[in-house]
Amino acid sequence: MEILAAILTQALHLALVLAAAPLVVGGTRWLKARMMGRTGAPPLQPLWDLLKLLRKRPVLAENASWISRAAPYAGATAALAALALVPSFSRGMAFAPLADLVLIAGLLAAGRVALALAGMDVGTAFGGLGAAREMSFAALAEPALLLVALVLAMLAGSTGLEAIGTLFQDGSLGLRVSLGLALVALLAVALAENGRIPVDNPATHLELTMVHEAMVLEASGRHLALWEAAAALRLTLWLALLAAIFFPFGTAPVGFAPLGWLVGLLAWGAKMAVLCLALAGLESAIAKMRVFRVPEFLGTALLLGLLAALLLFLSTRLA
Amino acid sequence: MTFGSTGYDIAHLLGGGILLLSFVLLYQRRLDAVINAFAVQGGLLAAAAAWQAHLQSEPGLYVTALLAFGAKALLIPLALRLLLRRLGLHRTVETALGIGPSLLAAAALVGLAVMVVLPVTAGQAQALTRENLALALSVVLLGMLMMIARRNAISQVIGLLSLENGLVLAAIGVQGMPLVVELSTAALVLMLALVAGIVVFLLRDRMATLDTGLLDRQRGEGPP
Amino acid sequence: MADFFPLPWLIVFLPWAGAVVLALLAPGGRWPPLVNCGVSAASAALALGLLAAPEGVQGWTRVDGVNQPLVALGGIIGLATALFSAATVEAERFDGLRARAYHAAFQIFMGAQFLALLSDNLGVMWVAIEIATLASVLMVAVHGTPAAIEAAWKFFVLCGVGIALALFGTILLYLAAQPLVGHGDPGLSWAALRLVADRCDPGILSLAFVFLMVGYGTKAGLVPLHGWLPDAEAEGPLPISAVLSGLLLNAALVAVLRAKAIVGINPGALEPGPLLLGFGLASLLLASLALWRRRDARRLFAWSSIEHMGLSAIAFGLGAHVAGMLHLMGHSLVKSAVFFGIGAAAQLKGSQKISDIGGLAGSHPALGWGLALGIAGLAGLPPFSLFVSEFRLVTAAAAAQPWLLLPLGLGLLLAGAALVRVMQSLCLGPATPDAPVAGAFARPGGLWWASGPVWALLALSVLLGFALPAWFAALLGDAARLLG
Amino acid sequence: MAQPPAAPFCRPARASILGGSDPLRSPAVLTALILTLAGLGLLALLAVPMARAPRVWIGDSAGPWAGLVVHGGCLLAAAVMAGCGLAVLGGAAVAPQPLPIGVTALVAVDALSAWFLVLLGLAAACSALFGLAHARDAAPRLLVAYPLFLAGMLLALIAADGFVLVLGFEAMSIASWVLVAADHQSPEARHAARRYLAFAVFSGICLVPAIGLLAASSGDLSFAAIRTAPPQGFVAAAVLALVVAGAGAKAGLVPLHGWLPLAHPAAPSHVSALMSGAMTKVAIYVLARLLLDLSGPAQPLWWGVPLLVLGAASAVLGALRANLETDTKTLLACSTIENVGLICIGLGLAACFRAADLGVLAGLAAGAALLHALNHALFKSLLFLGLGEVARGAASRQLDRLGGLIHAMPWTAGAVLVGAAAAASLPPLSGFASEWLLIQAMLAAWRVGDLAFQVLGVAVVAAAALAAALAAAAMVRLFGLVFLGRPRTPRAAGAVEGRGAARLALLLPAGLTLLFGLLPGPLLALAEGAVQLLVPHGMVERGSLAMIRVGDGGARIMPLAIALLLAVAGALVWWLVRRRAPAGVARAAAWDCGFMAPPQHLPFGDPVTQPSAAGFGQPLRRMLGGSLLAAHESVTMPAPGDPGPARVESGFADPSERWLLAPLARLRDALAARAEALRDLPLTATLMLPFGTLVALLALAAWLEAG
Repeated sequence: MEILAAILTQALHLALVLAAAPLVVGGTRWLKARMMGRTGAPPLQPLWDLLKLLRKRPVLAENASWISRAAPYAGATAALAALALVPSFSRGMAFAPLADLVLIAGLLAAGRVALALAGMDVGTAFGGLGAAREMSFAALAEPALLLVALVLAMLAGSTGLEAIGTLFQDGSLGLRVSLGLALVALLAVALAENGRIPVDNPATHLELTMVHEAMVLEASGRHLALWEAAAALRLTLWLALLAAIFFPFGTAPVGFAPLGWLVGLLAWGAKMAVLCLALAGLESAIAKMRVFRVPEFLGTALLLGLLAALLLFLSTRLA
Repeated sequence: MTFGSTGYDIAHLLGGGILLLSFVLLYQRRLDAVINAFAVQGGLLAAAAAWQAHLQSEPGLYVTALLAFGAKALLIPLALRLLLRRLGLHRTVETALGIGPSLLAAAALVGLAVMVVLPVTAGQAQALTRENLALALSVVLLGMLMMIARRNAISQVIGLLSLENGLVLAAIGVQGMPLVVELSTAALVLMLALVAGIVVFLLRDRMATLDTGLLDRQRGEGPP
Repeated sequence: MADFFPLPWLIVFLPWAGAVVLALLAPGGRWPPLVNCGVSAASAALALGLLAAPEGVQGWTRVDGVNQPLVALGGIIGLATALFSAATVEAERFDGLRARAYHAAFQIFMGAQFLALLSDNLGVMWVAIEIATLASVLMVAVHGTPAAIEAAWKFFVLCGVGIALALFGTILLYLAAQPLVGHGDPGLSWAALRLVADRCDPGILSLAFVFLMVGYGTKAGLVPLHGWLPDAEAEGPLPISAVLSGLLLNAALVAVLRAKAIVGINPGALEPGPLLLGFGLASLLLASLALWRRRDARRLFAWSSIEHMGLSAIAFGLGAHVAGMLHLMGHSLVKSAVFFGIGAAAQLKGSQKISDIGGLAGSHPALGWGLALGIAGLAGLPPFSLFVSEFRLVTAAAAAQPWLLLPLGLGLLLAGAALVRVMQSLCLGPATPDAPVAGAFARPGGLWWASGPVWALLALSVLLGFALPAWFAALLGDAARLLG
Repeated sequence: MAQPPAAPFCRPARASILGGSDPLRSPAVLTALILTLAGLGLLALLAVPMARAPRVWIGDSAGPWAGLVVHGGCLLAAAVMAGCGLAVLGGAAVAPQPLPIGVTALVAVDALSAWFLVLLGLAAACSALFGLAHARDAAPRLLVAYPLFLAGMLLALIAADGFVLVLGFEAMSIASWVLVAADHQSPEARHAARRYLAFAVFSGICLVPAIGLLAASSGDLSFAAIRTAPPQGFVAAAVLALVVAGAGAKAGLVPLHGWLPLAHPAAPSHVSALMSGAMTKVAIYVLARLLLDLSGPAQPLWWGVPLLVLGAASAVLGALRANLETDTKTLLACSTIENVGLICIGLGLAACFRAADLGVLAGLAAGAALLHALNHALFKSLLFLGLGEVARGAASRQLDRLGGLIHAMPWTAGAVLVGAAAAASLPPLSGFASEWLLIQAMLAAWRVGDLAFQVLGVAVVAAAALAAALAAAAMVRLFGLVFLGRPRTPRAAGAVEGRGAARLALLLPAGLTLLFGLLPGPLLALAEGAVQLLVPHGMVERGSLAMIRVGDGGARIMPLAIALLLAVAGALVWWLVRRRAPAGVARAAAWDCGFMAPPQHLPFGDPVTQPSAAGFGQPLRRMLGGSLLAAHESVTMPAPGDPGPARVESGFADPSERWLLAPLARLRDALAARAEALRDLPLTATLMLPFGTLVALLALAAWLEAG
C-alpha cells in the first residue's frame, strides 16, 4: 500500500510539476507586467509557445554535432529529475529517499553543463560567452548553496529533504536568525541559478550582458522548446525547494491520504503563487547588475551562508 | 730530573733556543738571513737531540741528531742558497702580515701552547717532557704562523720545515720514541724539501715569481 | 702458513715495484699504459684476495673489517682508473719525463694508500699518508700550467701542514700510551693503544685527538680544512681526480677514525664524536652552497666530494659506523664513475666548463646516461648505495639527535637540487659541439674505455647497496665494532 | 582464558562481498607481486638491447616490437597487480616477507596496499594499452624507464618497512624523471624535469627523517614495530610536518605543487596519465599509511588539520588554475591538484573525526577519500589518454589550436566526455558518487565539538564546493574548446583518430568510470578492510549494492535509483517531445545572431570569432584570479585611425612561485654568494682556516681541561 501510494504520489507530482512549470513562468511574467503597469501576456502563454515550438522542425548549424541534438534532452531530463525529488503536495514519494540537497545540486550542475556544451557546439562567439559566464557564476553560487545545506544539515542531521521538511513542519525550531540568513542566501542563489534579475534578464535577447539566452541562440524547434521547458522546470524547482524547506506547512504526510493530498495541493499552489508574486515584485523593484558586479552579489550570498553557519555554531554552543 | 739539574737546564736552554730562533725567523725580512736562522735552528735541534740521547741513553737519538744536523743545518740551507743564487732572487721577503703584528701573534701563540700543554700533561711525572712539549708546540704554531705571514714560496717552505723542527723536538723529548718515526720524519723532511724544490722550480719557471700572492690570480675558477 | 704469508705487504709493494718498472720503462708507445693496467689488475686481484684473509695483526700491518672492504675497493677503483687512464693519457700530451713521472707516481700513490689502510702502526700509517700526499702533489703538478701549479702548491702547503700536525698528534698519542705499554713500537700499535686507552691520561689523549683530527682532517678535505681539495682535484690529469677523491680521502678519514676509536674509549677525554659531527656539518653545509656557484665541472664534483666526506663524518660522529663505511665506499664508486664520465666529456668537448658541456645524453648516450645516473646517485637517489647509506644515516640521526635533521636535510636538499641542475645541464638538451683534444679516445674501443668503467662502477655501487652478501655485511659489522 | 574455538562457518574477519578467499593462497599473492617486480626490472634491462637488436638484424624498418614487448609486459603486470589487489581485498592480508635482496627489506600486502594496488593496476592497464597502441613512438630510454616507473610504484605500495617504502617512492621518482625528460631538447621540458627531480629529492629528504623519527623509539623500521610505538609530543608534530611536506609534495598539495603543472604535461601522454592517475595516489597512500595507520589512532585533533587546510587550498587553487591554463595537459594536471586536495580533505577529516571519537564519520571520510582516489585515477587517466590521442591526431596540446574534433574523433570525444563529466562530478558518474560522500563528511565536520574546528569545517565546505564548481567550469571549457565549435587550425581540421588498442585504452577507463558511478556501494564494501586500517574503531557504513547510508540522519545515496530516476525522467521527456514534434532536423549555416557567413578561403570560419582559451577563462580570471593567482589583464587599443588590431594581454602567476619558490631561490643565491666569499680565498687565508681551527680547538681543549 505504502509503495503504491509512493508511486502514485510520484506520478501525480511529476504530472503536476510538468503542468505547473509553464504556468509558474507565465504567471511570474504576468504578475511582473501588471506591477509595471502593462497588461502582459496571459499566464499560459509559455505553454502555447512551447507547444508551437515543438511542432517546428529544428534547424541545426552545418557543423553542429550530436551534442546539439542530445543536450536539450539531457538538460530537460536533469531538470525534471531534480524537480521530481522536491516534494510538492505530499511526502513519501517514490523517489523521496533520493531527495537530497547535494544530489539536487549535482543534477542542476548536470543540466548546466549540458546547456553550456550546447552553447559551445556551433562555435559562435555568443555561445562561448554565455557558457563561460554561466559556469563562472555557478562557481560562486554552488558554495553558497552548500553552506545553506550545511546549516540545514546541522539542524536536521541530514541533507535529505524529507528530514529537513519534517523538522520545519514540527515548528520546534522556532525562529532563528541563522535560518533567516540561510533563506536570504538561498534566495540569492535561486536568482542566479535561474538567470533572473539582477543576475541576468530573462526577457532580453541579443545583449552583451546576457547569459542564458546566449547559449540557446542556435537552438530552434523542439530543441528550443526543451531548453525553455528546462528553464521553466528549474524555476519551478527553486520555488518548490524554497517552499519545501522553509514553508513546509500543509504538505501531506507519508501514505495514502487523498484528502491530505488535496490540502497539500492547495497549500502548494498558494505557496508557489506567493513566491511568484515575491519574485515578480523583486524583479520590478531592482535593476540588472553589470556582469562583473554579479560576483559581488553571489559573494554576499556566500558570506550570508557563512554567517548563518557561524551563528548556528554559537547558538548551539550557548544553548 | 727536575728543575735545577744540569740535564734539565741544558735541555731547557736548547729548547728555548729553538723557540727563540722561530721568533728570529718571523722577525727577519731578508731571505738569506732567514735561511741562516733556519740553519742555526737545525743545528740547535741536532744538539738538543744529541743531549736527549745522552740523557735517555738512547743511541738511536744520536742518529736523529746526525740526520737533523746533516739535513737541516747543512744540506737544506745550502740547497736553498743555491736556489736563491740560481734564480737570482731579490732578497727581501714579501710579507702578508706586518712584522710587529706577527711577533705579537707569536707571543700569544706561545702563551696558548703553554696554557694548553701544562695542565693537560699534569699527570705526567716528567717535567722535562712537559717543558719540551710546550716548546715544541710553540715551535709548531710559530712555523704555521710563518707560513701564513709570508707570501714568498721559499719562506713558506722554511716555515713548513721549521714546523717539522718542532715535531722533531717533540719526538726526541718523549722517552723511547720508536725509531721508525724519527727516521721517517727525517727522511720525509728531505723528500718534502725535494718536492717543494720541484714545485718552486716550476713556479719560477712558469711565472717568474716566487710571490705566492700572485698565484691567487691563477686559480682555475676565479670570480665570474 | 697463511699467518705468515705477508699478503698486506705484497699488496703494498706490488704497486711500488710497478712504479719502479714504469719509471724505468721507455716512455711513449703502448707499453706504459698496458703495464700500468697490468699492475693495477694484479693489485686488484690481491686486494680482493685480502677479503678472504682472517682478521689479525701482523707486525706493522693489520687486516680487519675496517680495511678489508676499503682495500678491495681501492683495488677496484685503481684498476678502473688505470683502464680509463690508458684511454685518456694520449690526450694529456705528456713529454717523456712527465709520462714516466705520472705513471710511477700513480703506482706509488696506490701502494701508499694501501699501506695507509693496512698499517697497524700509527707511525707507519702516517708515513704512508705522507707518501701518498707527496705522490699526488706530483701528479697534480704534472701539467705545469699556472692553475695546476697553484693547485699543487696549495695542496703541498696545506697537506704539509696537516701531515705535520698529524705527526704531532701521533707523538702525543705515544706519549699518552708510553707509561702503560713501554718503549718502542707497541706504543704506536693501534691494537695495543686500544687496549690501554681507557687508562691513559685523558688530557693528552684529547690534545692528541685535536691534532690528529686537524691533521688528517685536512687530508680528508673536511671544512674548514678543505682549501686544497677543489683545485687539486680539478687541475690534475683526468684520472687523478678519481683516485684523489675516491681513495686518498678515504684513507685520511680512516686515519681520523682510528684515532677516534682510541680516544673514544677513554671516558675522560674529549668526546671525538661531536667534533667529527661538527666538521661534517660544516662540510655538508658549505659544500652544498658552493655547489650552486660552480662553473667548472670537475671543481663542482670536487665540492661534492667535500659534501660526501662531510656526510660520512656525520655518520661516524653519530656512531652510525656501518652507514659511514657504506657511504665512504659508495661515494668512492659513484664519484669515480662521475669523474671518469666528466673527464671523458671534458676531452670530447675540449673544456671542463659546465657551459661548454651539454646534451651528452643525446650525443653520446652510453656516456651521457651513465653520467646522469651517477650524478643522480650523488644526489642520493636510488638505486645506488649512497641512497642506502644516506637512508641509514638520516634514520640514525633521527633516532639519536633529532635536531640534526634540520641542518642535515637542508644540506642534502641544497646539494641534491644543485646536482640535479648540473646533471640536466650536462646531460640533457641540445648537444654542444664536440672539440676533442687531439688523441682523445683514439684507441680501438673509443669512448667505451670511459663509459665501460662508468657503468661497471655504477653497477658495483648498486650491488653494494642492494645485493650485499652476508659475509660482506658481517665485515662491515666488524668494522663498526672496531670503530665504535 | 582460552580462546573459544572459531565456529567452522565463521568467515575471516575481513571477508567481504567477494567471499573470503583461501588464506593459503595469500603467500602466492606476494610471490606473484615479487615476480612482477622482477619481470618489470627484466623488461627494463632488456629494453635497450631489444630496441637496438632489430636495427642490427633487419635495419630501421624493424617496427615497434621492443615497444610492443615492453608495453605488453607492463599490461600483464598491471593485470597481475589488479588481480592480486582484488584477491587480498576479498581475502586476508599477507604477512610481511623479506625481499630476496642483500638488505633487510620487508614486503607485505594488506587491505590498504591492496586497494591502491587495484587502483594502480587499473590505471597502468589503461596506460599500457595506450602505449601498446603507439609503441612505434617510444625511444629506448623511455622503454627502460616505463617498467621501472611501474615497479617503483608497486614497490612503494607493497612495502612493509620504511626502507622499502622510501626506496620504491624514490625509484618511482627517478624513473619518471627520465620520462618527464623525454623531450629534453625543449627548454620547457628540461625546466620541468629539473624541478620535478628537485622536488623528488625534497620528498625523499622529508620522508626519510619522518620514518627515522617514527622508528626511533622502537629502533625497527618495519611497519609492525612502528605501530607498536606511535610518536608523541614534538616528535609527532615533526613527523606530521615532514610527511605532509614529503608526500604532499609528490601528491601536488599546495604550496608544494609547483612542479606538477610543469612535469605532468611534459611526459608522453600515457605516462602523464600514470603520473596523474597513479603516482599522486601512491603519494596519497604514503600520507595515509604514515599519518593514519603507522602513527596510531591516538593522535590529537590537530593531526588532521594540516591536511584539511592544505587540501582545501589545493582544491581551490588547482581548480581555478585549470580554468586559466591554455595547454590541455597542463589544465588536466591542475585538475589533478584539485582532486588531490579533495582526497586530502577526506583523509584530514578522517583523522579529526577519529580523534573526536566519531568512528562512523571517520569511516565515512576515509572511505570517501579512498573511493575518490580510485575514481580520480580512472577518469584522470582517461582524460590524459584522450587528450594524448588528440595531441597525436591533431598535433597540438594548445586549446587555441584545436576545436571541432568531435567530428573527426568521435570515439575519443565520447570517452573524454565521460571523463570530463566525472571530473565535473556530475551524476550518475563515478566522480559524483565519491564527491557526494566527501561532501557528506564535510557537512558533518561540525560534530567535532571544537568551535575553531567547526569554523574551519565551514570554510572547507565552501572551498570544496567552490572547487567542485570550478572543476565543472574547467571541464566544460576543456571539452568545449577541444571538441566542440570549429577547428581553429587546418591541422585540427585534418585530425585522425587512433584505432584498436588506442580506442580500447579509452573505452576501458570510460566504461569503468560509468560502472563505478553506479556501484559505489560494493566498492565501499571492498574498501572496508582498508578503512579499518586507517580508522581502527571507525565503523564503515556498509555500502550495499543499492545504497550507501551516511550517519544517523538518514542521508544516503542510491546510485542505481538515481540512474533509474534519470531514466524515468529522460523517458518522460522523450515521450512528451516525440508525441508532438516531427522527427529529423534541417541543416543550415549557423545563425550566429545574423553574422555574415565566413568567406571562401576560411572554410571553418574565422577562428578569431570563436571563444578562445583566454576568453573563456575571462570571467573567472576577473572574479577570482586577481586575488588568488595575481592574474592581470591589459587591453591595448590602436590609436584612432590605426587599422592594427587591438590586443588583450592576460596572464597569471601561481602564488607558490611568487611567495615560496622565488624567495627561496633568492635566499639560496644570497647564501651561496656569502659562502662563495668564504670559499674563494687566497692561499694565506686558506692556510689561516686550518690554523684558526687548530688554535680554536686547542683553546677549547685548554678550557675543558681547566673547567
